[in-house]
Amino acid sequence: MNKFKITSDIIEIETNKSIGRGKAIGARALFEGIVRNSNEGQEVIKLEYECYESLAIKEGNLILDEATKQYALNDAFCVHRIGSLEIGETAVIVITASKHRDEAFRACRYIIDEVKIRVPIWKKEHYIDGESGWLKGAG
Amino acid sequence: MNKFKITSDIIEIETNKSIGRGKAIGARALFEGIVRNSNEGQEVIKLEYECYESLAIKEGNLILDEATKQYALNDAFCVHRIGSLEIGETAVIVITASKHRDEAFRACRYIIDEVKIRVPIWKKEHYIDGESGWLKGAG
Amino acid sequence: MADLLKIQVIYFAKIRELTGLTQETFIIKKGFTPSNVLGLIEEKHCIVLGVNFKIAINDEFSDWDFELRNGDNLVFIPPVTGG
Amino acid sequence: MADLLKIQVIYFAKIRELTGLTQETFIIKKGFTPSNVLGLIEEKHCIVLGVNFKIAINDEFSDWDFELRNGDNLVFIPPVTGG
Repeated sequence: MNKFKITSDIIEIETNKSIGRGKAIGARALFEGIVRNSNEGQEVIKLEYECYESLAIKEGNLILDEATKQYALNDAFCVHRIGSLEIGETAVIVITASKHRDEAFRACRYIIDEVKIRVPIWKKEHYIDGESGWLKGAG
Repeated sequence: MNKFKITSDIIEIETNKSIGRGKAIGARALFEGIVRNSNEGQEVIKLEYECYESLAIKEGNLILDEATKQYALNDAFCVHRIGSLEIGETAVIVITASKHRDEAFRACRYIIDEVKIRVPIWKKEHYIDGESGWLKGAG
Repeated sequence: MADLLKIQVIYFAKIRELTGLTQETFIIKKGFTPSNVLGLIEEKHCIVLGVNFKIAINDEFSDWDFELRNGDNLVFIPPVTGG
Repeated sequence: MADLLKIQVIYFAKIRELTGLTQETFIIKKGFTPSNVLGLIEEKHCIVLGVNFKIAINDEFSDWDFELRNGDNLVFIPPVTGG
């Protein structure tokens, strides 16, 4: 079951609407990370994401499995975009589905938090002044 | 700004995809409450929602305003369906948008939690044995 | 007539089913509160409703001891179960 | 040749830009660790990379003091910034 995906295509919520369907599901939480126009005071014009794909998929699926067990989820899914992204485009989507809302919310948060510190994907920002830089990350 | 809506139509995520768009937005959280096939051990075949609409809209918008201030949101939205719903159909959607994910998640949770205790909407469950009942609620 | 008031009570959910009505007009004495009106409803329809309600008057949350005025719209709000 | 090993190093993000390469082959001595290889890279490309990396060997997280084997694929993973 490979629920963690890497894509260079535009991510649309619609294409993922079949995730988390099932008669026992009462709650679905969805998180979208979006490219915004500023970071730490600098005006961003676009972003590039680069990925160590084989390990990213392995680690991403591990995170989804952890969340599924920990929060008794019916379904969990994550897709991360790579390549060049414009302001307003979706970089990552997480979807969780469970019987009750508490689990769906907490699992969704767990997944995006872990993805952001464990999955080998790197962001390079391009600024309005022509400069660009790889972000430093929390590490 | 009337961002809290009551509808008797099927709720589709797609029809609400314009919510929470804006160049400064970096995170969008979405919650869906869905009709599931069981509650407290009884098999549910459908649900009916009834609503005191004028007060529901007033109270719903108050909750969205509270969340917007408290979590510095760029956008907040909620739609609740009424009438007869089948298993698997969406009863309520909450969408929040903000600069960072922490605010979007916390606000989304705040809104659905408050809607479920403050907005005058009532759920009647129809069970497989032909019985039905108004749920008692937390009060 | 000076100390008689006409109010409208609107019924939802379980109360609507118990009374069999969506709304009902009551002529009440000046000084009557929602608490008094609930007593009238229980008496008239031979039902027991309890006190597990919030009160709304003219689409605003209000109190059990609010003194009703002529033309007021009164709603007894059962514990909500939306979402 | 018995105590020489051939390994592949794959570069991402900032290291890729600093070396100007997506991957590079190194012939190393038996007993060499990722830590030793990082030293070779810094020397060869005249760059300073620091130690703020995680290590992956053959697509598994590993350690700085892991003893490399012939044919291993080694990645120095900068702090991730996805999402």
